[in-house]
Amino acid sequence: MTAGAGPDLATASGVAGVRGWSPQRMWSVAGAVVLVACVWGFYAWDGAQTTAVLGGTVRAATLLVLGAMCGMIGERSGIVNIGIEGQFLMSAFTAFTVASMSGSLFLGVVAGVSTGLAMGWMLAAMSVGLRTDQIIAGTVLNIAALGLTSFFYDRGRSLGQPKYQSIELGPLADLPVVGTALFNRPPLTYLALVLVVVLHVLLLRSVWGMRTTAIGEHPGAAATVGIDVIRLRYWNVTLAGGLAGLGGAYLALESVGTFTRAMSGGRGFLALAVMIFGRRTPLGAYAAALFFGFTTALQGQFQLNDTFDIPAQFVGMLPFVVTIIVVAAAGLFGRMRDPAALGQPYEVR
Amino acid sequence: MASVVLGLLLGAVLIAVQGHSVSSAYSALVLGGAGDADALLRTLQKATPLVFGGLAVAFAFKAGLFNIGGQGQLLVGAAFAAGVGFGLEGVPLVVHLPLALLVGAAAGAAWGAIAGVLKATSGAHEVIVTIMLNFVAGNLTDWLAANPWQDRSGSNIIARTPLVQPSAEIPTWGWLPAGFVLAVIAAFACWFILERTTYGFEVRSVGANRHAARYAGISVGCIMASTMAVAGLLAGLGGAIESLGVDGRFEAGVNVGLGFEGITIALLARTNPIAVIPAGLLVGLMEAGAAKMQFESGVAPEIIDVIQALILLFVAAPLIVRWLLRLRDRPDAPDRRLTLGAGWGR
Amino acid sequence: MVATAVSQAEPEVLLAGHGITKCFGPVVANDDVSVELRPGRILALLGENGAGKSTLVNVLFGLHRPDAGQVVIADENVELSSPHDAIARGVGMVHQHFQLVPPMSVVRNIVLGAEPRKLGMIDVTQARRRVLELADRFGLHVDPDAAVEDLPVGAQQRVEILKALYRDARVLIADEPTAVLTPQETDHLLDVLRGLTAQGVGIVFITHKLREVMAAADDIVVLREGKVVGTTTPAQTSEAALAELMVGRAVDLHGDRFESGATGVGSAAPAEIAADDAAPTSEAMAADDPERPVVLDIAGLCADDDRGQRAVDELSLEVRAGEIVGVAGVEGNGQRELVEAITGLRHATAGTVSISDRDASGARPRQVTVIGVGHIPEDRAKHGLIGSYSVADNSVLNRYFKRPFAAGGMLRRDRIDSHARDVVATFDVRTPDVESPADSLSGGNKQKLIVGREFSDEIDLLIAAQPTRGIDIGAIEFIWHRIRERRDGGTAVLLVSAELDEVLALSDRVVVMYEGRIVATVDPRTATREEIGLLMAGAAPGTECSVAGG
Amino acid sequence: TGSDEPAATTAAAPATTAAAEEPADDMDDAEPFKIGLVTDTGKVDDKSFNQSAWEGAEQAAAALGAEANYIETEEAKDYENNIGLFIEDGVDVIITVGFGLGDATIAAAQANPGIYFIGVDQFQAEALPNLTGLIFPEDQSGFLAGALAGMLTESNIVGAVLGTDLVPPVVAFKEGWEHGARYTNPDVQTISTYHPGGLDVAFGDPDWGAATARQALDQGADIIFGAGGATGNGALIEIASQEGAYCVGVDTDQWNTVPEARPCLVTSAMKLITPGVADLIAAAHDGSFAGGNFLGEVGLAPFHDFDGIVTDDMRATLADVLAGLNAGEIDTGWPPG
Ligand SMILES: Nc1ncnc2c1ncn2[C@@H]1O[C@H](COP(=O)(O)OP(=O)(O)OP(=O)(O)O)[C@@H](O)[C@H]1O
Ligand SMILES: Nc1ncnc2c1ncn2[C@@H]1O[C@H](COP(=O)(O)OP(=O)(O)OP(=O)(O)O)[C@@H](O)[C@H]1O
Ligand SMILES: [Mg+2]
Ligand SMILES: [Mg+2]
Repeated sequence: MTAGAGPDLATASGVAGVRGWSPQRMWSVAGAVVLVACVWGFYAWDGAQTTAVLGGTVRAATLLVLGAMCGMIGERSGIVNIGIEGQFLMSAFTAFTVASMSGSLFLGVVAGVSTGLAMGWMLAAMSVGLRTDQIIAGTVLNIAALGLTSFFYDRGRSLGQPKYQSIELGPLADLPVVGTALFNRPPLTYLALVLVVVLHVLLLRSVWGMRTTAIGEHPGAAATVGIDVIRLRYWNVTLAGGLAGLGGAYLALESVGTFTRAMSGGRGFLALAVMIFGRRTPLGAYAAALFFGFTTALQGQFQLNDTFDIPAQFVGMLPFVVTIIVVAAAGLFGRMRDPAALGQPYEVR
Repeated sequence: MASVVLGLLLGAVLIAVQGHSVSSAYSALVLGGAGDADALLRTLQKATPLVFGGLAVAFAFKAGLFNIGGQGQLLVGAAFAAGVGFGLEGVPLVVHLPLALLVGAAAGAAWGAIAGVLKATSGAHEVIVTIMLNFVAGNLTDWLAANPWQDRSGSNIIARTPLVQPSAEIPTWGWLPAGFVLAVIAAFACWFILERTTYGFEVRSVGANRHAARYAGISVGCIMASTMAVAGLLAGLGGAIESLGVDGRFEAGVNVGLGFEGITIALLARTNPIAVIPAGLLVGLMEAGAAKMQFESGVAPEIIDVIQALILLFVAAPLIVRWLLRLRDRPDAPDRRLTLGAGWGR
Repeated sequence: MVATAVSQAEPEVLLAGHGITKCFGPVVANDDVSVELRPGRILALLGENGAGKSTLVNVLFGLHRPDAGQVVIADENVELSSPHDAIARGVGMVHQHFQLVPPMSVVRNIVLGAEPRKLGMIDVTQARRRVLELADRFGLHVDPDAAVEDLPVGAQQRVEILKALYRDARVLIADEPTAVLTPQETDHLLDVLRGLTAQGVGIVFITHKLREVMAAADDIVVLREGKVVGTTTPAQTSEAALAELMVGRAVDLHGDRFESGATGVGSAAPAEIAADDAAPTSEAMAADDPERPVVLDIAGLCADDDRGQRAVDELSLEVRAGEIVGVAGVEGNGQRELVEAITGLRHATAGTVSISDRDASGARPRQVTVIGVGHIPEDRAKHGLIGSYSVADNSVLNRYFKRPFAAGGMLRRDRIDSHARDVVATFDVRTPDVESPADSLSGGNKQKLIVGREFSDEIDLLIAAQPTRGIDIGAIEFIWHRIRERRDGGTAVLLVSAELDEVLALSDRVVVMYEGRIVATVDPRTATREEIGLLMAGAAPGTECSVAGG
Repeated sequence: TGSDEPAATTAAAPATTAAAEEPADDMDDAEPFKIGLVTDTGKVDDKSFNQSAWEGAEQAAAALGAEANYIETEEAKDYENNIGLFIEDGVDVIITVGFGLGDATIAAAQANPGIYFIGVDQFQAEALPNLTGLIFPEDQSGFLAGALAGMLTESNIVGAVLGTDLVPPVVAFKEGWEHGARYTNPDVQTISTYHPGGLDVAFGDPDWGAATARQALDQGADIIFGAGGATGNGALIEIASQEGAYCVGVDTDQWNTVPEARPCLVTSAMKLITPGVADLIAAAHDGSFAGGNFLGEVGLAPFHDFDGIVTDDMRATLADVLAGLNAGEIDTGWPPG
């Protein structure tokens, strides 16, 4: 990145709005520094537990960030996607079913991603093509996915082989603190990490990313310079569905290794929260996902260690309460604006 | 109406594909939902929280807010109403029942107001906050039912409160549960408030054009906070009626998903408070009849979800219906497309 | 003309529409309209609001499909299926409502859709270079890295033009490009357009301002109700004749104390209007008569803009009953913030505002309304109306809670409807009925509805921000007349307008704002456009006239 | 693989609170014997107690030439209605699965003295002649498994990933497991987690189960008990991918229900619901049905692939523990106090 591109990048993101060292940015950097220091301190104090928590963090974050990126591409194009939960569930179902029938995890992933694409296309067809209200379209996906996966759920089916296993990335995996958490992971986690970085660059710097921002902010303006708004929205929402599909495959074939009814357990909604919290940038969403994953893992660790003698129900509130507090506090430091055309169907005149 | 028919038709195709008899499935569904007084009672009982949940979503939509928090608001309403219902003894019905309902409604309102106040003061997105609050409410009420308020009588090991006192029970008149009457009243009240009062004018203004509302002297923050409180109140009331009129107590885990269905209902009703009543009845009927359908024809009850999704899709996209029914596009046909997205996109 | 020329050679006709007809439902927006643009010429389209100007150019640009008729570009008959086709043939358009993506930078906005790229990434360096070159060549200066939303409208206008030029436009369509510009900016823009024609570019230019047409156009086409009612040139016509052609009757635009002649169509004024205005004139002469009570008293007011920069800087000002104080200034010099701070829409960081001897510092919008302030907001779509609400609801938008429209928290529909019918009748709002949504009204009628609403209550102070922006002469005349009427009835009026003609025509006293301060107070009877223009540009000797104090 | 016989089971103990009275014999024997089963809010294929009970019903139906049918409860509020559907249909035996149906079952049994009711996991405080609660000493089952874990662990850390503590049997399993581990290995450290969410998700969240199991492995646990429906199954599958770690299943022999867990599955802490239900149905059929409570068998599932690592010493210790449990000499930590 050249220095000159800096400000341009910030405005291009469409959400930053403020350039340079805004209080917002200073707070996040300060927060990050404190966090790293704390983690390091804990690692020195109890390596095994810190590794366990960090591992749990990355694990929970992976699914969330995939869903968040799916939501983000849609929202940046002006389409709200509250059907991520349904996309997760449906593609977890097909990924598992195909993997178990074919005996190939890879084919399962392909099936999961394809299902995600298909559901993305359905969302696009409803909200872009038919100009159905986007929230309804997403809700349709959610209800239909829950119903269909339960209806066709096959009782006896099992994967018939181990789920995706961790791959050590050579010496990187031996690094202290982050070694296990980041560099001894199963393949889809690596893939997700790569996607986060690639998508971040693409969204903020590529022609595609800029046009996507344009159709989400001012589709009319985009149309007057010859961008086919409908087409690009179709493509984006469909492709974004592939990310959620990957998330579903990750859930069924890497994180869990089986399928059960309603196994996404609300994580598609959490992904939405992560996306907004992460200010609709992939890296931001990953940070938010890690934060959320961290509170989840920490909550598990508190219980494992009997750290506090308080009921599980209260420990279990931790991630949610912390998220509310952080979202509210972040709001006080600088509000985020939604893409201007978000939620509004675009009609060619 | 065409949407409902189409949804049922496609559902029939699925049932047939699975090798079951469509006619026996659907007749069992209807008989199970309205075949006799008992079935009707169950349908109305099921419709009650759906109507309240639908109102909670629809009302917030009018101010441009997307309330995904119906579930949490309903849970706290149900738990606190039950708390008052069993906790107070020797109070006459005319005091006890209204008090229990009021406390449930207030608990829901408070829960909803959290999201509204945060949105107004810090801009925290109500969608995030209400989703998080659902989880928190689930945990909180589970804990209440398993700990301080647990029924310690006899051999009970279940995480639930004692039965509410008779003085706090909502009566049922034959096949007509009083709770459903309250739901209908609430729907009309919502319509009246929105269309006929200055407060409703303010709510709708904030939803339609926030800037103009501010110009018009409306305090946007106050309206957001109060709208979410009203939405929470409605959901909380639905929960209270569930505890006092259907379950007779609060039990961890039995109100699962009731609040979320409000979103479906509100959408089916196109956020029109009055239309929420038939929407709630339709879904209530299908849910009440699902068990009989499985029992008589072996069709898994999940088919109901699929049919609901299809109906919703057809309601939302009249274009599909027209295409499917090969209706000619009349040029002067009003555009009945439903839009709610504004609630999110700002 | 028969299009025989090959596109290689200089085409005879750059852009033309032959027999264009376009309907929106029952509305015939264009009815068999024919226009022709030749290289190096400026074609001005004139017409009332809703006459069909925008529709016509939208058809020529491929945004609308015509129901009948033929579009010709560079001597070739073409079928345009999207703007892309027009752009590819060298047609550029500066839209009435800017087609810019607000949070994106200037460079990105300009290159959007035709990006220089390297491996799928935007070649930022090259894009910047090309934009800066272009800006230099045409003298259109912009900060390439600024977000468009942070720019004043004038600069956004330049970005729009650069956007078209970046695409090598040989035809530039500009739909009301001067509606939001100051005189200097307008003059500059006209220079730029002239410069473009010198390079062979043809320009279609839509405006409501006759002065601009007379100054810049080569050909003039006047539309009324979708039909061409006249084709002429500046040499063959006069402003008065044009005005009459547009509206279909004689109009008075005559500011009675402003005789510079630039807008002078006074000769065509009906006697009654002239008489109307004549009476108050003498009265208004004595407007700063200390006998009259001070209604609006601002002292040391400070306010920040949306970005947190100080926009109003220790400003003091008094407006007395029965006088119109006009605020002149280049847009973005704190006028908007000033109005918002007075009306409670914006938090004032220092200073006091008192209205009718009541302290209104930090008052909320509702309190300000209740004190007796009418406010015509600058952005009618954003602040003035709720588009999805009916005309009736909009007619009580900021008074719905008061008697007789509400009692005991209930709305009284019958009262609201009859009030709305009054407003519609009195203020000549053209709408099928009061139940129609405000969105279905044309710009001028929206504005009349707002004015009607604000005038239908007892007010001591009227704050009018850009009250006639983008509306046609007939409607302007009407609104001006109403504002004068109010003034004569004893209301204090603060008029903020980017339209210098308007400020001069209406005001009893003019203050010039520059960078958040009042840099001069001038007498509209004696000041010239040029003088005020200089003050607006910040060329004042820095002497802040202490009008407020005295 | 090991034998199909359970590795160790407690003695089946017929209820002592039986009320001897026979229900009125108004059944029409010309019709086939009909069995109806109402699930808890779950599916008959949940790989857990609903499924076990349904298999018991199917077994009995096959053995008796009877008809069996089920209704899957969608919402807890429908228990009564769903039972009612079978009553209307005129079935002979109704099985209700899960303690949640307790009240509804009692009410139905009282109203329909001519129908036999079997309430799985439903303790009967007062005996009804036509209602038997099939209950299990989960603590004992957990204790046996814990005792084995205490002997197998090398890191001296044993973990448990559990459904919610809102459900008493889960707590009983956990207490038994921890006490069992400490019984055979006083140095052992037990780390256990309940799902922190509500009842609605606690048993259906394999992702949480897997992630939490991984956290327990990462901090040194080498044998982990997964008890809590799909949540526990998620934990088992996760442990299967860790070399050298063992896992313990719950309720049924999860060797069969969760094949993905085979690489780590040493045994399962079983509640033998299937035979319990089948036996009770048979009793109803031949008229030997006794109301009150029926204490079902619990025990350890076969070791299958891990038969070799369970030494004779360990087996001997397990046998001692079993004897002690049967004799009531061992404190399983449950019920508390
Ligand atoms: N998209 C549309 N749908 C329906 N009617 C339209 C549409 N666009 C324009 N019209 C109608 O067509 C007529 C011509 O509108 P047009 O925008 O061309 O007017 P205009 O001359 O540009 O007016 P103005 O000076 O206000 O910009 C108006 O009556 C308007 O209401
Ligand atoms: N969908 C529509 N239905 C009916 N009329 C429409 C529609 N869209 C636009 N119009 C009409 O077209 C006219 C021209 O639209 P345009 O956007 O140019 O506004 P305008 O009248 O010029 O307003 P302004 O002066 O505020 O710019 C509007 O006045 C409006 O009445
Ligand atoms: Mg126009
Ligand atoms: Mg206009």
